[in-house]
Amino acid sequence: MNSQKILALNGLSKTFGSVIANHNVSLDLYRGEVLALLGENGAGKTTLMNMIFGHYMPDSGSVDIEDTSGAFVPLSLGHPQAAIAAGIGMVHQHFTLAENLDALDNIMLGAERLNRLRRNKAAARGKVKDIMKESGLSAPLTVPVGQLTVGERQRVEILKALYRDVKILVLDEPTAVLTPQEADTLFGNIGKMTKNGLSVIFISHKLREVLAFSHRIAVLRHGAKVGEIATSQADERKIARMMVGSETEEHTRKLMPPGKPILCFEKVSVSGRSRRESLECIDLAVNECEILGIAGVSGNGQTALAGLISGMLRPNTGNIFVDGVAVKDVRPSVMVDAGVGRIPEDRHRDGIVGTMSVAENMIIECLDDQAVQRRGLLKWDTIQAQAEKMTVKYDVRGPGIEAPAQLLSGGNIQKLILARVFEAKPKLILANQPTRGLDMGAAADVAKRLLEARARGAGVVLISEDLDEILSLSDRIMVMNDGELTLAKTRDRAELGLLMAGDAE
Amino acid sequence: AEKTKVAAIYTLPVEQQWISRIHKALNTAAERGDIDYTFSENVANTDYERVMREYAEQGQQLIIGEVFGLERAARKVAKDYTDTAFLMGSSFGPVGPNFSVFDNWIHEPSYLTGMVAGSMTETNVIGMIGGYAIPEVNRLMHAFMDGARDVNPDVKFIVNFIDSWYDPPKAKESAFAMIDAGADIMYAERFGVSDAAVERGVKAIGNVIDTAGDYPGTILASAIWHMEATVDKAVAHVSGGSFEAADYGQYSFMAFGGGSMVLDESLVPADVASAVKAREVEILDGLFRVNVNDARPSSDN
Amino acid sequence: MIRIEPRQSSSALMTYGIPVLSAIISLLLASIPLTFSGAPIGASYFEMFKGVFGSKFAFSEMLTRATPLIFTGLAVALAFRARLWNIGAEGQLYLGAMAAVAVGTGVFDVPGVILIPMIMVMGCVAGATGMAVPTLLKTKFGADEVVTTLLLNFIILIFLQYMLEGPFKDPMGLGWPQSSPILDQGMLPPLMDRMRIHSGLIIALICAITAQFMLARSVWGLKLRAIGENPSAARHAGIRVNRTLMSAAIISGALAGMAGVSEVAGLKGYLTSDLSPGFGYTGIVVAMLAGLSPLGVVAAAIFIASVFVGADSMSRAMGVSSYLADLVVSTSLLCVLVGGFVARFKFVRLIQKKEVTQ
Amino acid sequence: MDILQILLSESFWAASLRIATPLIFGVLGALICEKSGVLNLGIEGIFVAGAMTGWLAVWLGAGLWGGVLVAALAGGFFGLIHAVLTVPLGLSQHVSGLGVTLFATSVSYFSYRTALPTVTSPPRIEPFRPLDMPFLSDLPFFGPVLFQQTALTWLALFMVGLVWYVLNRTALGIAIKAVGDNPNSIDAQGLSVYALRTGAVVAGSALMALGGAFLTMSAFDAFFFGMVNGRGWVCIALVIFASWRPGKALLGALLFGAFDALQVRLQTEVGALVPSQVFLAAPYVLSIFALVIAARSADYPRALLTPWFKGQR
Ligand SMILES: Nc1ncnc2c1ncn2[C@@H]1O[C@H](COP(=O)(O)OP(=O)(O)OP(=O)(O)O)[C@@H](O)[C@H]1O
Ligand SMILES: Nc1ncnc2c1ncn2[C@@H]1O[C@H](COP(=O)(O)OP(=O)(O)OP(=O)(O)O)[C@@H](O)[C@H]1O
Ligand SMILES: [Mg+2]
Ligand SMILES: [Mg+2]
Repeated sequence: MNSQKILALNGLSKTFGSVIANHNVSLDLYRGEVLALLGENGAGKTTLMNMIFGHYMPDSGSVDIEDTSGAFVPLSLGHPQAAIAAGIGMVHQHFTLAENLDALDNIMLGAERLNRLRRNKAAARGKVKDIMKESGLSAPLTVPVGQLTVGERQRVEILKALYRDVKILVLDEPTAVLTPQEADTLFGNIGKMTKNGLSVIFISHKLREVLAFSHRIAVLRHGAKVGEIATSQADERKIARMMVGSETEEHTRKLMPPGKPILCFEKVSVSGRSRRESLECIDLAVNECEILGIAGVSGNGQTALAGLISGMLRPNTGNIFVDGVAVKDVRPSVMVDAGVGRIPEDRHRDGIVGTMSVAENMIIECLDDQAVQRRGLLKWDTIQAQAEKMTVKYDVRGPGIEAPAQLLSGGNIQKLILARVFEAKPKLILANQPTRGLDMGAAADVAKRLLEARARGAGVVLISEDLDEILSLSDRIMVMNDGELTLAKTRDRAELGLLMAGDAE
Repeated sequence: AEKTKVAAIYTLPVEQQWISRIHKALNTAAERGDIDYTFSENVANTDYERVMREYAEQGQQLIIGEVFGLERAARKVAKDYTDTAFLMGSSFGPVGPNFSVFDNWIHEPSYLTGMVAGSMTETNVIGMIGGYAIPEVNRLMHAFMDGARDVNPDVKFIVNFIDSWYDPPKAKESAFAMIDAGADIMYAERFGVSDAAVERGVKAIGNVIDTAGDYPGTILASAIWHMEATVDKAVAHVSGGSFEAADYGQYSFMAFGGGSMVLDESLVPADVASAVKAREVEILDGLFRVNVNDARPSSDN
Repeated sequence: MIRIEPRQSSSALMTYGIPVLSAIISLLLASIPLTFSGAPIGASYFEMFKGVFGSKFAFSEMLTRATPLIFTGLAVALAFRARLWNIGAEGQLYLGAMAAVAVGTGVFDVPGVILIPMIMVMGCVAGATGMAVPTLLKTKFGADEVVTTLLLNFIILIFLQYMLEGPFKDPMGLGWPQSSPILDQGMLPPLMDRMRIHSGLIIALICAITAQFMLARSVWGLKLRAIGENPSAARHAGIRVNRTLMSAAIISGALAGMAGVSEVAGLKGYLTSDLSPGFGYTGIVVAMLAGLSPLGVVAAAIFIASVFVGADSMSRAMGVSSYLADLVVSTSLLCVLVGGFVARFKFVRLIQKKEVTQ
Repeated sequence: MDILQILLSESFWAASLRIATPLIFGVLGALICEKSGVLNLGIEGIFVAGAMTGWLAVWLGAGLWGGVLVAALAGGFFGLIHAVLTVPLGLSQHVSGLGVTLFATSVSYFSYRTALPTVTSPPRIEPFRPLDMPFLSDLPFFGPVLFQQTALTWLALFMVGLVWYVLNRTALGIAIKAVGDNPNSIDAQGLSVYALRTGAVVAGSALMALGGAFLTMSAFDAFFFGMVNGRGWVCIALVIFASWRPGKALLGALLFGAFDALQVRLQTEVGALVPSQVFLAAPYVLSIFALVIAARSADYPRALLTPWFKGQR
């Protein structure tokens, strides 16, 4: 590593609607350096990288890059071609592979002129083979990518970037789908390539590999850069603290004796499309008057767990008991009838039908109730009166109960969902990322409601990436990593952070 | 005299053979200054009644068209507009006081063309392609077949209906199939058949219109329909105030000049031509009657 | 650089104004082909107007043409509301018509009070079956219903031709491929003397009002809207997506079948293979024009029928090709499509802000 | 003549290929569009437009190949309308396609009638004639089946090879397949999803139009209303039957052509056991079966019907 700067981000900012994804982020990269970019889910890491690569257009700020002559020039933003031409390669968090093509075609895609009648596949294959040898990454080249394992696909993604003769390689969570051994090999080879002048930015939630393989660490929180540290000076505890921020006050939470179990998982397995969407042989118990916090970096099986509790997914094997009764036909309506209230993770996708009115969204889970319908016709007056009452009670603010729900702000949509869930007096509540994207006030409201439900005797499963939230609300904490659940015996943030990164000793 | 206002309603575009004959006769009358002529083509079945009524409401004096498949509706309209004269191509009879019918009664020239075909086929196989097996098609085919059999008892027919009035590529394919099966003369009831004949170098017999110019060296003879006689008669009756429900079918007979046969002297041997001419005279003199048979014709095997 | 972003909100003016505006623009566009055929523009529009509103007869004819379009438009609108792409209303129409002929031409010689409901029920059942099958193929096998319903149109039409030449063929029809007539007592009563307008229109209007009411006020309607607007949220809320989809399919097919019943037992009296000049396909135009709202369908069907009947009559008066009517109808669909886009999205100019860096 | 005899006759196979030719063009065009992720239901109207404009150009003196070019341009034009509506604007591909069909059809009919207001018989052109190749045309069986077809049939067969070659052996084809599977793969490599899809739809539509042109310039020599008669829709079905492969597309089109040729030949027999409608309907029924099976097939372009917007995740 030498100290020659080759890339500079100058005050990049980006907002999506009301979400500030990046705020005035500046960052430098040096030749031959491996820079790790850390931050909680939603901290804005991917957005920042996408701006370098031209996928997103920054609202403000600029990027400068060293050109072939060694001079420092501004990079034309908003054009992936410009980034590629400048020698930037990016491996995206989500695969950008055409599954109907083989790896070689995927790698060559875009690297060759489209107006040629012939392709030189042999030459390309030779070059890829060389890169494979040099980098130690190998993948079958002649099989359609759809038939490869995720690990192989990940390697194809990296080969794809290296094939374009990159000076700067951006890796967005490259090891999320790799086994630790695969990850080690990958970083070992990347280390070798940096000796030849390659610079690397990689994003990871796994502190172990960050410490082992990076030279420098930059941390983002809520879209802003909160610090940089040389890896030699860092340890896990320090970084974890930088990421999650300073300790905040806990909610005043009365201690309550837990009641009888309200939700039990018995050796439940789900096989999803990938390891991230699968669960293997999970046991779980939630009691009345108890909030069980599930901490973890998203994408470690939380979606599958929530899918099971909300009825969206069916277990392949194992049993689910709600209030002591086995649920045979797992489906949303059965779960609702069994007394499970569900706050979905993606409230726009699963929580509301945006074009339907607030009032309709209030009753959408209890359409068969005699309270809202008679002989298939909605009791409109009752529904409206009820909706008026609930909007007041749960402080749902917006253009009125007749307005389409999509006109509400994110926080008010969440309040609408809370109103729907809590009015049904559920015995069990699934709260999946309930405060994501909410402002302080709205978040506090959610916390208050969850505690009220607990006080009423309900059990709560709280899935969250926000460690503060977990710590302040949960009676017990379990950590989810790689499809497995472990009961945390500690409430220490740093140690929880280590568990979340899969580094439990 | 004041011009008679005539409107025509066609269910197909005016290029279609059958309709083109009516269209031509009306255009001729219009050019002569007898009538004011207006028309609607390609009128969907559903819309036909509306167009009839629209014209009747407009004060058209004579409405001409074809109501095959619309018989009931058309008669209902006529009953509602007794001041308007209707002259409709139809398989059924006239209804008083104002609904007259006509049809392409050119079975006589068809018989004559059959004689030509029967005399000239070498393979003794004649292919016949029709649209739908309806009376107006069937009777011409039967007359043609009678003519051929009268001069050549060994002749065999392959008959096919393409179930469309207007699908030349399909008719052409059908014709190819028959030529492949040995037919050396094609009875061309539809567009497309003569094209196949040209391509395969076999002969064809025309029907309703004279297409000899389009297929030089291919059309041996054609049975041609002339609507002039029918149209002029009807117009005269309307302008004279004497229009009544009647069957105008006879005005398509050869005796009234409604039908005629042309043959290509350069293709048809003189002896055949003279035999046919002789029979033509007999028909005109009323000495020979061509049979009328409306049943669906079928292939010989 | 220009980017397209969804609008946060759409005002009532947008949702109702834009279809109307698109319709007006499409009418104005008709002046281009008019110019080409050398017809005076002003007089042409006047004739068009006269062809629809010029007389009681013209008006009743327009309503007669609108009747099947209301049925097929409703069929398409309800299916599309559930994001079920029913392109097969044309085939379902013929299924309904065939069922009407099967029971209505003499098999049951019963009084009209029994026969008419029987014809309608059988027509609906036949149409519903025609949509239920592709929907089943969709939910069970993932077969795209656009293609299956489209292909079924042809299969049904071929089947119809077979029936018209065989079992249905009118023995009195002199060889024409047409069915025997529906018994007199089986015909839907006409609405006016000397006019073709028949009580099918009343049934269509009742269907539209019912559909509007059921969509807005019934549990079924709410479920249908929910699975159409956001299937994921609907499923999360416990709505059975496939079951609701199937119910939408059945109602949609039944409405298309009613279009066939109304044309056969209301207008023509017997069945031919050219009963419908594409009412099923035009139904799609009608439904889109209506923004998929049932009452909107009535307005759109009347608009399309007016354009068609008006342009048709105008072409007759001005000596312009009658294909103009179809041209205007298709332009209005494209205009409405683009209009719908403008209502939902906005174009944002992205200006790269260069900050002065010292 | 029994079925076996028909099936063995050269004229039957020649007819199958002839009937298949417009379908080959259409199915290849639809295949290109769908490979890039865009369903093009405008095909039926584009056939009509191709048939009308190609014929009209020849009639006005453009020459046969000039007519082919004009037809392709017209097809490309209507394809562009569909592409603009569905690619950057992301509107419903179903509705836009049907809209294009209605529009292209009515524009063609209207212009035909306006250009030729008072014809009593459709004006004819001198169409493509069957090629007479020395020696080859005289071969037994293959002579009549292959070497007495018109140039457009040869063009269609050549197109099968060309489309196969482009899709499987050129960078452009690889990119088209990629954009139909996962547009992000294209975007991530700095290529334009919009340009690729628009280009594919325009090119595919141009090819479709040639199918229409074949009808008026080779199968027949004049333009008729309603002469396309559902052939476009058949192609939509055949693409699925062919599971998006050019070679199988040729096979499917030939199969369809064979059914049709057989149907015509059987109808001339007296007392054929099966009604001719069975043969007419068979290709459609087969296509639905194929769709049921293919819906989960690996060849299904995964991004078909899904609009893609830049910078949205
Ligand atoms: N295209 C987009 N449209 C709308 N919001 C977006 C978009 N991209 C990112 N966001 C939002 O911006 C914020 C930052 O997202 P980003 O993907 O950069 O986070 P991240 O740090 O990469 O998180 P993770 O670790 O989960 O990948 C999030 O709130 C996200 O929802
Ligand atoms: N987000 C989604 N959007 C649309 N469909 C979905 C979604 N998720 C799952 N499905 C599909 O919905 C179907 C099941 O839905 P649901 O259980 O609501 O229907 P159902 O009416 O109960 O059907 P059935 O009676 O056949 O079980 C499954 O085929 C599933 O693949
Ligand atoms: Mg990320
Ligand atoms: Mg189910």
